[in-house]
Amino acid sequence: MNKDFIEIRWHGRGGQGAITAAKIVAGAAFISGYAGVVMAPTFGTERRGAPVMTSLKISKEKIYDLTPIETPDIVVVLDHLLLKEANVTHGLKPGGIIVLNTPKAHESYNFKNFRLATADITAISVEAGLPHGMVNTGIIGSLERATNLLGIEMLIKGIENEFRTRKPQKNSLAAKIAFERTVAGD
Amino acid sequence: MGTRNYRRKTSHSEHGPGDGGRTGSWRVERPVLDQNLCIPCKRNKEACFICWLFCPEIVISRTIPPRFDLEYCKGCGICAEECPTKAITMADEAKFSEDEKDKE
Amino acid sequence: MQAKTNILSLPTQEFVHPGTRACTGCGLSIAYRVGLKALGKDTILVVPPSCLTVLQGLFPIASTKLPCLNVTFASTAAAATGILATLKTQGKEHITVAAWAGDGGTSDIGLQALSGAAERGDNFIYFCYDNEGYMNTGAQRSGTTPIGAVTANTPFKGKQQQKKDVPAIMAAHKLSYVAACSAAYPLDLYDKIKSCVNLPGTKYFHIHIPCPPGWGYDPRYGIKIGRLAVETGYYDLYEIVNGEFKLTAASEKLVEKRKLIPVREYFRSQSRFKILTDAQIADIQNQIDAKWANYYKKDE
Amino acid sequence: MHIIEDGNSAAALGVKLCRANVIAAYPITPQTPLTERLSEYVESGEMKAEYIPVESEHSALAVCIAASSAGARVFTATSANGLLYMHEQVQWASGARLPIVMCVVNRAVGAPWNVWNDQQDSISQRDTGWIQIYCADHQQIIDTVIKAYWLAEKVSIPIMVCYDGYILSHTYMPFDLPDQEKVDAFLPPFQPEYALNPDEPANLNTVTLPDVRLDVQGELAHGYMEIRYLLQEELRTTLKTAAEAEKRFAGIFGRGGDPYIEPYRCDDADYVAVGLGSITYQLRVCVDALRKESIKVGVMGIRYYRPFPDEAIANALKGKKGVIVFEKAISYGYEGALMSDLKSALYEHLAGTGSLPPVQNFIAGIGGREIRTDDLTQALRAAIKSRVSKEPTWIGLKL
Repeated sequence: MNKDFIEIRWHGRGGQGAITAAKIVAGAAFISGYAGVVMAPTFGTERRGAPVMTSLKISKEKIYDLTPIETPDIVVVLDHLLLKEANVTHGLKPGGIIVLNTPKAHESYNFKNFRLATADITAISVEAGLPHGMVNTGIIGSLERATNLLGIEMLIKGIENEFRTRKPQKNSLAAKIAFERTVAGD
Repeated sequence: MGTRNYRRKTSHSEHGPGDGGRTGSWRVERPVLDQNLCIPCKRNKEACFICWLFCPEIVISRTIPPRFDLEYCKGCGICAEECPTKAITMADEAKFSEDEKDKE
Repeated sequence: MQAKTNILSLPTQEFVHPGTRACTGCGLSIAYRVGLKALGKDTILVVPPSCLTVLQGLFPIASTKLPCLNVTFASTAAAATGILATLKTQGKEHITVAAWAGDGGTSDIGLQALSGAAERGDNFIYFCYDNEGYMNTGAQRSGTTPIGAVTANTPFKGKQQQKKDVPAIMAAHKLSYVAACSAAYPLDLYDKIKSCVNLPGTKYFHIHIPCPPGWGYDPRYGIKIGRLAVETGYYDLYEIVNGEFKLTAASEKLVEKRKLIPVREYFRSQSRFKILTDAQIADIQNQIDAKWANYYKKDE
Repeated sequence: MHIIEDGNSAAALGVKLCRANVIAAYPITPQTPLTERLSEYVESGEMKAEYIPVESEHSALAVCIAASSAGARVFTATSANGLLYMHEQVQWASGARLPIVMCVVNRAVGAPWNVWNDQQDSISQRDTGWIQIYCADHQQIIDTVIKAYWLAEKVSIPIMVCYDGYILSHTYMPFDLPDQEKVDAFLPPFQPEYALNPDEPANLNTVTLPDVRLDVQGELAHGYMEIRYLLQEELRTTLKTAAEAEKRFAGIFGRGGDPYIEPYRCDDADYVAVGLGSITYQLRVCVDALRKESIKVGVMGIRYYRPFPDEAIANALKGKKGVIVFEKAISYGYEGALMSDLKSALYEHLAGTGSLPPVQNFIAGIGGREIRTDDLTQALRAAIKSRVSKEPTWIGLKL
């Protein structure tokens, strides 16, 4: 992976907080020295529960191209059921990374040419004390485990800052546990 | 003479009388007061002033006797119609000579 | 309750200059003149295009001695809101904001903005001067033109529809104050304005305005005709204070008298009603009688 | 301090920093997050202002017109059909010479309904006597809002700050949030020439005659034509005042430059792409790609569309082998409005000099049709190679 310019596509459902998760990663990236950070949700009418996508581009230089990501380096999937509804690997670069929230075992998936990282974020988040279904902070821990991109400390700080008025400790705990438990393949 | 130095860039009006010009010229009849019938005149004290109240043009003074500002009076005749003692009558404007008109 | 104002106690200070462009015998001139006396110096006016625009004068001369913002036809009440908002930020809430719009500017094109402001409860007084048509553009029908009136665009058959009851629409906004007034009863208008200035939210005034060219009568009879509208029970003077309906002035007295002048007299005083047939007049008379029977019943 | 927020937040933060007194808005996608933000600032007490949730866009601008006439610094924002619904008020605001700042979050207009980006809404308001400034990123949005208040109040002309819906309004990117103290130093409180007040009564926007007329002091006052002429004259001189605003801003904030145009790799370029808004930044990517193919091309973003910086544009394009205009709007029945304006500027300043460049026109992204960067590069490459068409060419059309 070219670490000067990284494209991450997030797949979630309306109301699941994929935008917030992408925003936290964007913030951490900017502080880490990525001058160019652009995060763009799918444009249009957002409806709770419907599949949504968010693009996150991270670059060492200012980004002038705001068009949606066509060939992501990484895709983050907040709900394993989306695998049936959306072509999450569309355009994913060969050797690209899939970060997947799933209760199923890592071995039960077979993505040729891609590297898969899985964790049961839904369960982990409940364990961390978050309401059921709140997975957007936990998944950040998995992303970091799979990519080694920004360092978990930086992301934890970002989470606690974003959620400073809404259970910052529980949210960061979810990310920490997810970071520990994520199963990442080669 | 132009208006370049006029102080406003917008339509910014300041108030003053006679925006419509000397509206007295609109008149075809003019009000004439008979002080012998006019209530405040007869009593020589503030009273009635119905003509003052209903004058649309604010050309009747609230005085004894009430006076008509013929510069602006349009001659609608409401004062004559509303006067409870018929002290005001409307007289054909043509009866008044040009000289007399200029004096007003 | 404050003492009723009479002619002698009515303030002598005038806020309108003589020599306006209003038509000879204009009923609006009377209502406006007395209305401004009640509002007083600390007032900012808002006016959409209407006869009042002409009455107020052409640039650079104004007939009105109060500050006034001329606004687009549909935006009167919203503009009042804007001035109010500014006065709030300036700490000048003692200044009254008063909108004066015609019946077209109120009942037709301005209704949305008025409803919006009333729903928000913006604290200003809205005056609809109702000469029952687009008189400034040559007397076309409006939402408040009465049934049977010939106008420039109902030229032969007369208007076929009922007059829109704007005060009732405004009362449905649960305003603190709604009043129906007439240019023929200026002191009633004066007292009503004085009584509501300190009430909260939007206050709505509907003022019946005789119009010599639009209604077709000799200018000298303007007050008589305005009075006839009330004394026939055709147009009622009332106020609705916090939801409480009450007839006022001459209309209140009619309840005591239990006697109305036949509405035919009102219709026959104006050429715009010339096409009304006896049967139509009888029909309208029945409606008036039914309305008043209701008033009498409430009085018992 | 740098923050990462969406474009609507950048605009809202700018308005807050400018200490607007009265805000009125009606919701329309994609403007809504901007005005929601402002209502949060006002309700939480972070911002001392009156927020009026009006019942229509027509009323939104009515509130601003009246509030501004009474001396308040005002703000509103809208998009698409909301702007079209305002149109009467838009004309009124400039005729009344009120320094209103309005964000136009550019969106396609109906029919048919479409909530996505193009610029037909603001372009269709070109001739309303407003200043129109287009932004290409969030830094420009927040900085332009701040500069706009200073400029609008200096010249008594309202300003539309335009930025692309979704592409900028809903996209997050980092930008510098100016310090309040610096903004206060840049932008003094609004001091109107006249504000409605009972101690100095004036009747504003009264009927004004075709000819001049004496006022109550016996001085000759303008007719309607003089008032309208002055709007035109002062819009033209606004170009100079805009340069002053830019210099002043740069002095305090350390950023800014040419206020009218934003050239990129234009100096040695044979060909220059021209546009308004975010597409001009996207074109930088195309230019970089073509430069690698040794094609000498640059891109020039036009910041001020009205007043039109004709001279600056003509000077920048003088002697080029070709100019290619990319637009997200069209003057139906002819060509892109910017295309026509640009051609007339070139004709005015360069006709007969032998350095008048040929001009071509592309229409792109109508109704939010994705403008793929590769397609844009390809269009540019084709236009450089030879004249594509006499008529405007629509990029990505799937007929």
